[in-house]
Amino acid sequence: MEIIGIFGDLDSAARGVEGLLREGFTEAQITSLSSVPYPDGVLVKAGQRSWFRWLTLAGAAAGAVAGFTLAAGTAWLYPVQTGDKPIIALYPTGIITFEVTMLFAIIGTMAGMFLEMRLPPRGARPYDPAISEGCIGISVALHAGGEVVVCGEGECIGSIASLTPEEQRERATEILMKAGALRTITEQS
Amino acid sequence: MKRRTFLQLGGMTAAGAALAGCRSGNEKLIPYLIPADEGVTPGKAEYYASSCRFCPAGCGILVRVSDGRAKKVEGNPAHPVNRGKLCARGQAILQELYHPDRIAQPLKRSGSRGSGEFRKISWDEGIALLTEKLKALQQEKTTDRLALLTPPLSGTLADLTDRFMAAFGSPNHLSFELLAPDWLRRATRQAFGRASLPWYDLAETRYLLGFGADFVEHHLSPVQYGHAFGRMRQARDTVRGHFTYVGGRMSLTGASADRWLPARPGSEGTLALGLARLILADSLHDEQALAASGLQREKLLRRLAGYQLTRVAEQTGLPQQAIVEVAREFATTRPALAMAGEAVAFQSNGPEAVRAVLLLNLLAGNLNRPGGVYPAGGGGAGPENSFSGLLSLVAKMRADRIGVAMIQGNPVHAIPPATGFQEALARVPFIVSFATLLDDTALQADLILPDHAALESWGDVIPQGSAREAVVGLIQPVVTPLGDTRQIPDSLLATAHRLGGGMAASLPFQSYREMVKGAMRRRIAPARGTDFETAWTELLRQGGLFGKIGSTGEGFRRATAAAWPEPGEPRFAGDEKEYPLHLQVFPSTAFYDGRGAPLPWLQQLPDPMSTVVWDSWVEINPRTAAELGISHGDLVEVTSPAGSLRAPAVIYPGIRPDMVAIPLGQGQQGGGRYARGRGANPLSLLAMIDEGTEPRPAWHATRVRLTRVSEKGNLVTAGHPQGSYRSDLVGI
Amino acid sequence: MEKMTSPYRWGMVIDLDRCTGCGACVVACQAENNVALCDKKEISEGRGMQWLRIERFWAGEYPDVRVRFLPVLCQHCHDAPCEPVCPVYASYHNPDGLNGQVYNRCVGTRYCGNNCPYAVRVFNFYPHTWPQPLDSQLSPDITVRSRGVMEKCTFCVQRIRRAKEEARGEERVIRDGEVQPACSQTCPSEALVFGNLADPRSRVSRLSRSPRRFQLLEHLGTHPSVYYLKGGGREHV
Amino acid sequence: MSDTPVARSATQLNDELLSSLRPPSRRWYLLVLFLLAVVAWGLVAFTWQVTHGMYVTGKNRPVMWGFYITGFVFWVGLSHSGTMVSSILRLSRANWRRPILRAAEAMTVFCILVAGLFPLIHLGRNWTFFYMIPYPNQRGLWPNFRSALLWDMTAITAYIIGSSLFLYLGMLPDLAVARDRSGGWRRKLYGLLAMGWRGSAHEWAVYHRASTLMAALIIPVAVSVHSIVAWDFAVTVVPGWHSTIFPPYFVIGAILSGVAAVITLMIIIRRAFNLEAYLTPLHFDNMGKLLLVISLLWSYAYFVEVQTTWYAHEPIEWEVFSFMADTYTPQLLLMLAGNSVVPIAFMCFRRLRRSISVMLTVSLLVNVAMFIERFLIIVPSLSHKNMPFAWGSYSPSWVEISVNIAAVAGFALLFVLFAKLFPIVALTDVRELEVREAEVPLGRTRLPSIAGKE
Repeated sequence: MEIIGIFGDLDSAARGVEGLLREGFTEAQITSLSSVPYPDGVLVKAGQRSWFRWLTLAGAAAGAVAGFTLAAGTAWLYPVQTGDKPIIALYPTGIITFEVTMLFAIIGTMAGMFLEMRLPPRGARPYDPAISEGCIGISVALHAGGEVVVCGEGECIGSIASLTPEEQRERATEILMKAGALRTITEQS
Repeated sequence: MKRRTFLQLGGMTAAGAALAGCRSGNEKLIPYLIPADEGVTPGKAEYYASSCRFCPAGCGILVRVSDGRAKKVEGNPAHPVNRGKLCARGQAILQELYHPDRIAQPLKRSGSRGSGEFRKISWDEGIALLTEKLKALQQEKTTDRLALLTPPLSGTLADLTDRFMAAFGSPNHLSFELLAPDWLRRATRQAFGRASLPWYDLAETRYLLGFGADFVEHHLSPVQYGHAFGRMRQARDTVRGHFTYVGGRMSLTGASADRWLPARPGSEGTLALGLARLILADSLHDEQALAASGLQREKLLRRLAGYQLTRVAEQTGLPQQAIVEVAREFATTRPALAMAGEAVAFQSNGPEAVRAVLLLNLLAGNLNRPGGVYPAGGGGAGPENSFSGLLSLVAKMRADRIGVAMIQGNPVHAIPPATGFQEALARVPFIVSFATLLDDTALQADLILPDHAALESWGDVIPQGSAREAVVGLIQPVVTPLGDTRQIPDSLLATAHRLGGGMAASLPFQSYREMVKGAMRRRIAPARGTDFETAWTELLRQGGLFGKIGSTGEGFRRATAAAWPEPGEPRFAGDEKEYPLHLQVFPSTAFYDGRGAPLPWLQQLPDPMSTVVWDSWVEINPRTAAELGISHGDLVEVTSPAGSLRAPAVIYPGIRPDMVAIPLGQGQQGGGRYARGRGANPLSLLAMIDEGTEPRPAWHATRVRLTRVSEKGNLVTAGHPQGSYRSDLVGI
Repeated sequence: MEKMTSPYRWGMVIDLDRCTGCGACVVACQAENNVALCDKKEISEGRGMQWLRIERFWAGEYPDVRVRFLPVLCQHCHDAPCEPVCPVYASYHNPDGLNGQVYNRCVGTRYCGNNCPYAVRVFNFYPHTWPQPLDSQLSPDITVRSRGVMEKCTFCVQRIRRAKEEARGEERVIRDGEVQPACSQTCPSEALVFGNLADPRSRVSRLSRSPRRFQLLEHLGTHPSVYYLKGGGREHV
Repeated sequence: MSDTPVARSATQLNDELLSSLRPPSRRWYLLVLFLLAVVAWGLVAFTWQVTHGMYVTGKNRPVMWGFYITGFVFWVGLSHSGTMVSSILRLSRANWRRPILRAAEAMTVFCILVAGLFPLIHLGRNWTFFYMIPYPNQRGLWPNFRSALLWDMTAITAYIIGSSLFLYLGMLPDLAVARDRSGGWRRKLYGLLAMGWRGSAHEWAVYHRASTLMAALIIPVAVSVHSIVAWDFAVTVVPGWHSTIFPPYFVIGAILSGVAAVITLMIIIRRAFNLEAYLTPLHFDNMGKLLLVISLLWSYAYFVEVQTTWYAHEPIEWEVFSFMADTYTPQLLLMLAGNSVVPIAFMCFRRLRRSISVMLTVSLLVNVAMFIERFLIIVPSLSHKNMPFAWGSYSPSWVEISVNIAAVAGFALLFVLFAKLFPIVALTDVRELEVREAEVPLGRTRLPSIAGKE
């Protein structure tokens, strides 16, 4: 269950985030939606390590293999003498290998990026077109509820986690509105 | 891996072959699908021996025939004349056979002469028409009003025509050809007492001194001498034959020379005698040879007193140094050989000049010696001045004393108009042509009885001046005739039979084939009496009768009665002021005297010297061109006292600045789609020269004027004009 | 990857001292290989189709002029620049050292034509036809090339193939002089000699060792199968 | 909707920058029609060639390549605009790049698409082009990867895909904006392409890493593409082609024409969509400097090539050069003026760099000169190859000229359509900058504060 508060300006949005954190919501639950990127920490901290570059690498590797097979493999399967060049010639094979490597690396990057962004999403997610007009959304992913206070990963989930999702929603809404949200949207589920 | 590789390659090439099949239509593929006609093995090629009659050399050919179609003409390795080699023209006779514009059946003129309007008629009508005309002559008891014009004939055809004319009762059989070597026959008789063409042992000689003898293009026997030339150069381990060429224009032959002496036109004879004098003066001559022919050095020197170096150098326009060197080289390099060619013979002083050149052979003592001069086999006596024959016939035609003219070949195009032949012919009431294409002569004809192509014909040729031993080449049909045509002898036979009476009696042959066979039977009768048929098949298989008849014993020796050669000052038509340039019309490698022009392969063959294709051209020395403001490819007008023509200019470093040269053969009104209206015919420029009493075929004795018309000469050369001077870039 | 081996390495020696430039070889080639007829326009555009040309060079000034003839045909280079540049293997090297051209693979990039330093590759810019009955002369052994493909001298590969079949039938190798391309077969002065360079005793091998021998554009390192023998003129007497 | 300053300025920015997406005017339709007509004419010419044969071109022996390959090299060169400009600038964090990113990247894609057509057009048997595509086939052979043409094919394919993805990547956030502001089929289209982008902090973080990486990846590809095009010539034994400096020389040439083309484009877009506020003289000034540098590099490379030829004086090489200099003197001079003298002379002056008209003239001149340069590299060398007897010459036929003109029209058409369909100015990048440059009070004044790093 997710709730988004739409803010008209940066400061109020930031206030909203702080309010939520004070209430006991965690950084991990909160993220910002904006049509322009803000440096990390201006609103929320999304600074976790990114892994999609590994796909770039994987793509490159696959490309290298594919390229080499294409150039050298086919020449080897169907050896035709041309101009006293070796059947598997070093430079041409290298060139083809390079090109295919780069191609696959690029494709790998794109694929990896979308995978890591988890785009396209499964099912509809709450959103407000106003975000494109410069408004800022603060989204809170609510707890399933009924949890006891747990500490882990450096921070403790506040007592808020023990409330029912419905109460969590009310709290969050209240905080966001107080911080100056124009309105809030809740995931219909 | 290896085997696999091979298979793949096999696959590829096989693909190519398969495509070959379907691409070239039914030739290959279809016969496999449909049961082949008997005697035709699909795709399998047969070779048939025959002879080339394109020029008098009479080379032996093998024709590759596949699926009943002639595919390629190659030289006959067994033939002593050309030893399996063949020139460009000889190979192109295929296109005479398959020419798209061939006359497929007899034609009767329906429009005015030259209009080219003809009506198709049957052979019956054709022969009937001819016989009717001839009968008319017979009835009027004016059988001498029949004229027969042919190129010089040999073998059975000569026999047949002689009989025909004799039986009919007309003396007017003219065998004339612009390039016929009559002049040489005559000179040899006068100098060496035998009316036989010389056969030069080029291959064995060590020093060749050529006076305009263009044996690579056309002189006597191009293939034979081309082959000999190759051997002269490089067939002997330590010896490389040296070649000096004398002539105002560097011909294709001259291009192969080590030294070029661009002597002033008409001065060649003087040069020859000048050389003779130098040789005798330094007594470098062959004493025995001189003695044998009853000559003394002193007497000769006295006779040659007029030819001291300074005068010769002045007349020929050559540096004294060069003359002296050549004299010494020629005399000291034995065996040495001197050849005279058309460029010399067709001057006003031609006959004397030629004899002067032959004299050099005498001094070098190379008569009947290896590397020297022998009497050519077979030829024997032949016409020595058919030119005067031509003129008298022209006179007769002018005087309306010719009623019927039967013409083989294309004289209307290949005879200089200055002789008056063309107008005179126009006065002949009935002209019969045997042309295979609507050539210039056929266009003037009233009746056309189309001849077979060479590859459809029977016959025999006795090569003229092509071999030392006598050779009889056989011509046999290699394909079934394409159209409803007949070869000339059969037409004549048919006519004779229809005329009946004496004619039929004198020519009692069913067909020309039978006649040829009979002639051969007589020839080999002494050799072997038994079973002629097998011998005949064998002869057909090998292409003729070779080396069986040895050359008739005695060789050349000086004719004691011979008049001493005194080549006087050459005379030229046209005043030097008005016409500053000498004109040389030369037979081009491709077209010979014009008979090559209808064949696309030859039109497309870049002229070896000018690399021009599909056209005529005028060769001009760069200096002269610069003076006249003419550049490569400009359209120029050449004017002579006799006429004028226009052709593109070719800047030609290998020609005297006071000369221009134009190739023969183009400028035909007819001759099929490939020749029609292409280029210009330089013969129209030639003027007549009377030397003393008798007129002479002085085709190189006309002066011309040159003017630039425009830059649009539409000249096409295979070679890049500038690139042709950059041999440095390819390092040759 | 081992190379394909063959008892033959076809080659030619052209003796420039024998060559008279008569042009017999040019017509022979055209007759043998179904080389298209090209009209004046076509040739004027530099689109002539002849596989073999005789180059004529002028040297010197009148009266010391010399002419040099240089018959140029496909040099069948061992290290042929035209082969590797073909994207579709239409131009390839066959086991006999011939520089093969597979017409039906050719897509017509004309890259080979550019990269041939001898400019002996001709391209079918025009669709070529033979008016009846001239087409009767077309040889059934060779494809008639369609427009848009590259073609060139093949050393008369069809003759070589025929000779090979005969030789195979008799279980022997082809004898020296047994197979000849049309050009050398007809050359009157025997300036063109064809044979097996792999056989040191063949006439062509012996001639190729002549002190007069040189190769065209040797500095490019194409290693042609065609050797020329210097000739023409006083300097070689 | 909201009355906060940020929001207002954002909306207004969106309105202005997405103005190009508004329903097309009559002028736009006329333009498209005109371009379509030209392209159609090109198709007619090409069909004529396919049905008649290569003889309708000016090509011959020895000049077997002509205007088509010239066009090919030229367009490949142009295609270096986007990738080079945008990715180099992206990596070098030059903020002024932002408004022109999109145009440049789109241009790259369309140029390379056009370029890719030429090798196919110039085939003798175009209908068998697929022989060159590597796939298991009945013909029993794969293409020959030892041929530079196959390198071309691979490289260009890679470049087409790569640059398209690069373009798409750059557009992703803008597409989201466009989605939110449009309706109907456009909304569907943008929604689909935006992939449900919400601009969450996480998405942005990944997005930035990805685009930096892509920029880094696309550059070597771009360089390799034009090096390979250069190798088409450099690996041959043709005098004047066989030269080691060709790859770098070609790449520099490519960037030169690319930069010039971007400038031209900036000017046009600026006019067409009245974006004067966003494409300021500052941008032209910077592009001018870039042009100056590249032009200097080009001059250097050209000088090196010529002077080595001149000094070594290898006969045939020199023959080719002097032939080119003699036969094509005016073209040669125009090329030198357009690629070297004029750009260097003019781009030295700030005032000229900031004058739109000057920039337009210079940038156009540069590309005319670049086309000539390609021509002068290809044709003279072929005209005077090693065998002087077989020298020739070349002049393009109406078919070749038509096809080349149609190529320009085709490119323009693609671009015009693109501009109508997609945000032609990198909206987000611009707004990001605006946001970053939010003015903060300092004492009695307000100063722009550039917040954070990129």
